[in-house]
Amino acid sequence: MAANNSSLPPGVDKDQAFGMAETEMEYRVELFNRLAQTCFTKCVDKRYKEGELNMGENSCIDRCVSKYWQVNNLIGQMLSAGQRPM
Amino acid sequence: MAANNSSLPPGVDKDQAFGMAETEMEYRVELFNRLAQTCFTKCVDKRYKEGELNMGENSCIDRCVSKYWQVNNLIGQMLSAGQRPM
Amino acid sequence: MAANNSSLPPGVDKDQAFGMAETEMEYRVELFNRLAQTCFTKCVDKRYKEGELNMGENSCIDRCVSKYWQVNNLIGQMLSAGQRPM
Amino acid sequence: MDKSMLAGLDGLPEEDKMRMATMIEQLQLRDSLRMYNSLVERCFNDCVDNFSRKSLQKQEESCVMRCAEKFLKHSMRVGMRFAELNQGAATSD
Amino acid sequence: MDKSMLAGLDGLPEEDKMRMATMIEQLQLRDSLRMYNSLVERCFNDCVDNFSRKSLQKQEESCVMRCAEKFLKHSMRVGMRFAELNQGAATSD
Amino acid sequence: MDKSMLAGLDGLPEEDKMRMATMIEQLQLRDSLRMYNSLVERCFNDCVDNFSRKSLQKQEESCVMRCAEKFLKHSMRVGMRFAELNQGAATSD
Repeated sequence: MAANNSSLPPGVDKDQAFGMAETEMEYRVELFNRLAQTCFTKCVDKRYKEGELNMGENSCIDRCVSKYWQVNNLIGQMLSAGQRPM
Repeated sequence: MAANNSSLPPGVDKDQAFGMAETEMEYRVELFNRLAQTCFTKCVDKRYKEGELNMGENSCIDRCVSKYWQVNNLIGQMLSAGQRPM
Repeated sequence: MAANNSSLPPGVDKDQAFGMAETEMEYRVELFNRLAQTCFTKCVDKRYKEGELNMGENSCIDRCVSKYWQVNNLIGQMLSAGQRPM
Repeated sequence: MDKSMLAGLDGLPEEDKMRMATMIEQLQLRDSLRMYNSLVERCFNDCVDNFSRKSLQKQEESCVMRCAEKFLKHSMRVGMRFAELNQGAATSD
Repeated sequence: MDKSMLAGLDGLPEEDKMRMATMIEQLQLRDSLRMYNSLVERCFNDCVDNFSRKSLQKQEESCVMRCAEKFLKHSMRVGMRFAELNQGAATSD
Repeated sequence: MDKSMLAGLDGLPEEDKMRMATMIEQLQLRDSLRMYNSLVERCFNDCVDNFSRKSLQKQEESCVMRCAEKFLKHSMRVGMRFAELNQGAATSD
């Protein structure tokens, strides 16, 4: 993807590169956390009758993760297509 | 506002000044984000029948921003008046 | 608790120690903030008829803080007991 | 709150202005990624409620698109109003 | 969680204690600005629901003031209880 | 978003890889503490609603335990699915 991945692009110093990498990782962590919180709320019965996830909850979780991922991609495409609206 | 804005106040070194500036900017970003999320929730119809904001939503948004700003100032004044309650 | 608290454990340099201390403090601040927000929501009447907390609210707050603390400990114990599930 | 925080950095050498610019850039990047995450969460929450299938249905997809479009337009409008109020506050200082 | 994290910084030179103090100060400033933001959001949400006008009405204003007052008193009380529990936990260590 | 951000750090000297590893470790520690905080908040919210007593009742305690257990199992499952999707996205690049 990057032509010269053994050296930094000109004008970007090391601290900046580390800062960007950190921001990128924070983004992924936040994506995962929001997805997990959202799917727990949508799929898991709040009465907590038992500590195990039942079959219905498990398949709901799988589908929820899949759909969340698709929504993430959909909005990502929309944002990169319309870079700088106005 | 500051008498000597061409040099830092004594006892504050450069790293501290940058840290304070960063904190201040984070505050403004957070204020904007909370305001935007709140007014979206209060003013925009969740059924999303169309991608455009209609007239009712637009005027609701303008008033919502204005009122949020006033609440922000009101509480800010209250907090600075009663510095260190107790 | 730490045998040699006058020097850093081997392999941990100073920046790392500061980073860990910062993370630890952020954790405590977040714990306090979540507890405060949660107990306000559970105990304080949203109609805000007056600026004072009444007796019922005050005792609710005390019990809420106590119970939140217990839940925090309970889950903490559970997590440290089952370190690395799977 | 205290507008003089930033003012304290005026008149500093070129090197510090560069450092400032980098910091602002990082904050903006971080903020736009957070906005993206919260937009996804909101539109998912408002548009997707049926988990009998694994893939997004057509009407869910179009709901998500309109939700995101509305949110972006909303953000721009709020940004304009916010800037006006900030300016008003600055001149009335 | 692990209380020894902080203990590891005892007995360090003066310079490091200064650095620590600066860090704590920054965290406190950041935290109080966040608290301010969340207080504004909460009181706005609970007190303002009518958008037929642009300016805050008298009863909205007094609702906001009482809300903020209650929240601050609440925070102080929670802070006291929290400190007691922290101390109790420390002595029972 | 831009996967090349991380790629830009490939081929760097050992010293930078160490710095990277430290950064990742710190992020993980911070994230797990946040997860802990949000787990406590959620299970408290869902399980504790009665404040006529100061100490946690038996049925509240068991509700909290099951809630935490469910959440951890949920997180592991989501983590697995998330990793699969991430890999799929990487290979289809």
